Amino acid sequence: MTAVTLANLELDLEVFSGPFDLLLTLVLREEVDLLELALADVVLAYLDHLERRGELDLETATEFIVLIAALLELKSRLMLGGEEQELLDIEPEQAAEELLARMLDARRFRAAAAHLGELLAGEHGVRFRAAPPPPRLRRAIVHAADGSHDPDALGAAIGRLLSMPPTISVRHIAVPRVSVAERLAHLRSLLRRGSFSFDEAVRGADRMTVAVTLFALLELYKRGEADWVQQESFGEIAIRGQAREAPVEVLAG
Amino acid sequence: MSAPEPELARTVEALLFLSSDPLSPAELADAAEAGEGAVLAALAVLAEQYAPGRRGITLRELGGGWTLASDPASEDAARRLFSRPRAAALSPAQAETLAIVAYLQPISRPEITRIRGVSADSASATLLDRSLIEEAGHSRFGAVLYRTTTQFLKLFGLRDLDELPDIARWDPTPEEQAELRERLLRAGEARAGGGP
Amino acid sequence: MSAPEPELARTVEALLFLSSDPLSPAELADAAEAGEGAVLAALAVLAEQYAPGRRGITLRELGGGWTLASDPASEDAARRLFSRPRAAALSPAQAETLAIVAYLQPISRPEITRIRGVSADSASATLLDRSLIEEAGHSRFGAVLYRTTTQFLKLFGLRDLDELPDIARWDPTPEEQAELRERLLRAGEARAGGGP
Repeated sequence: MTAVTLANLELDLEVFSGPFDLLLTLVLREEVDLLELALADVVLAYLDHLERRGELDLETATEFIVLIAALLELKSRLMLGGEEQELLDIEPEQAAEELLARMLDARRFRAAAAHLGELLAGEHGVRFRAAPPPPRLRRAIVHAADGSHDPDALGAAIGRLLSMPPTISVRHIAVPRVSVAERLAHLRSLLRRGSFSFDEAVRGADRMTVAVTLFALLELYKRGEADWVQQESFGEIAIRGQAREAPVEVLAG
Repeated sequence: MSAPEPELARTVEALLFLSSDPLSPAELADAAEAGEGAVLAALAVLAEQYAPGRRGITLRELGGGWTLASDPASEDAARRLFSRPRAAALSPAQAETLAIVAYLQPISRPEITRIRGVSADSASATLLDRSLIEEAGHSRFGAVLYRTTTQFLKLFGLRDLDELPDIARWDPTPEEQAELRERLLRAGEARAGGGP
Repeated sequence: MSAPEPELARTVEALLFLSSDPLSPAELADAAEAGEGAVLAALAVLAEQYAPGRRGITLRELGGGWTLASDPASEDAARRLFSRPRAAALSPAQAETLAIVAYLQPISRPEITRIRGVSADSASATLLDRSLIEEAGHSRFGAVLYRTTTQFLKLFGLRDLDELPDIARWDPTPEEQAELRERLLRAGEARAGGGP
């Protein structure tokens, strides 16, 4: 059973040694500080464990990945939170519910994927004709479609193909075309007019500008000039001004 | 449904033969300059003639329309002739990504990644390349959205997306859920109390 | 000629349906693992079923081979079907492949594959089929080279290739000086190699 396998994953980390299940529980009860925990070491320990067992149990591996991803997300939220209570205050039950929701989603779609696999296998041997229409009919198609394609689609495709994988694109940061200072000024001018959503702040902006704007927002938060609320993942981020005296430290990322 | 017109059945058959995409009764009616009722009657006649096991070709309702397909019984001969397998099976990552898109479309790649817990980049690139999914605009954060294609419905033998079973069908029972929840909260305690 | 075998007639019918080119009795016999006499008997049965005027599809003998074709009587309907405006014409894979050929022509298929990071075979076959690209000789390593066609220019409303849009608008790193081909190859290889 998967539970046994994951529970048996023995960890020997700087801030914790014991089985994975225990670590999970302690994290959920806030008895081990997630911020102190090097999740990369947990992953390495898991990989060692797999190597020792000499076989890859996909069920367990998937479960592990889902759990570690959930821990990572909780951790990044804690790191961004900075200030003590508001965001840090995730009840153990709530955290457990989140992890549970993740695991259920993962299970559902794994089952749905298996179902799709069966459907595809059931269609084995069914082939479709892929012959082009006879030339005289093809001419009719051609005639109807002159000028119907947008050349910009080709330029955009080249743009996509020119993009380097993320690791190499660090160069973008070295040669920023958008400065944090500039985005700070932009956000402050919006703040002077009241509250606004992140969408409004980056309307029509390219991806780089969106990223830099987010940095600028974090900076404003750190300085106590702005606060934000996001009700749900991928939901709208509402930003409002905040009158506070002492600047709050943000943990180094 | 109107009485079958042999002439129209022949025209519909020719159109189905020529088109590589499934054709809806409305599209057939437009092209044949006939009423949709008459087209449905013609399709019923053809469905009878192409009933499974009668010919080397079958008539199927797939991907929102009607299409002709080979009878699976001829697969061995087809593989020898074309030396190309029909369609490669999906890897587990591809199948999972496809299932997520099929059930939650339109959905962005970051959301797929969030559900899977691992990157979906390479799986979604392969699915795009095999025309099983396609782009469907952008989310408000600029992420590309994906949806499934007619090709997906065709290859998986589905008339439309409604034919996919309710996702709740695979939910664990309330007891199993309670047990999982319990495990998440109590694993440590059980461990501490229960020996090695 | 042997006595007709219904099973074999169905297999032959399926093979003729799937193949876009005429098939000779010898090819059919090989694929169906049957004798040529039996295949000829099966073809005779099919010729009877597909006699002109009986169906929307006809069986024709062309240059020593057999092929299925749509009945000429349905030609007007077929023309109406194909001349309706088609939405979402190019898949992302096809758009990428076409863009690579348009901007870098002449270019070989292996190079297209290196830039895309995935095989471009099916996309380039479709583009060839739709007369958007064509062969343009061979590279010095013997690979087929591709270029775009006049048809391509017409479809995209371009007078000539100089009218292709300036890619600077979509360039993630416009400050980069290297030649476009070299940059695309580098990016493609980085993607294919995967990150750390």
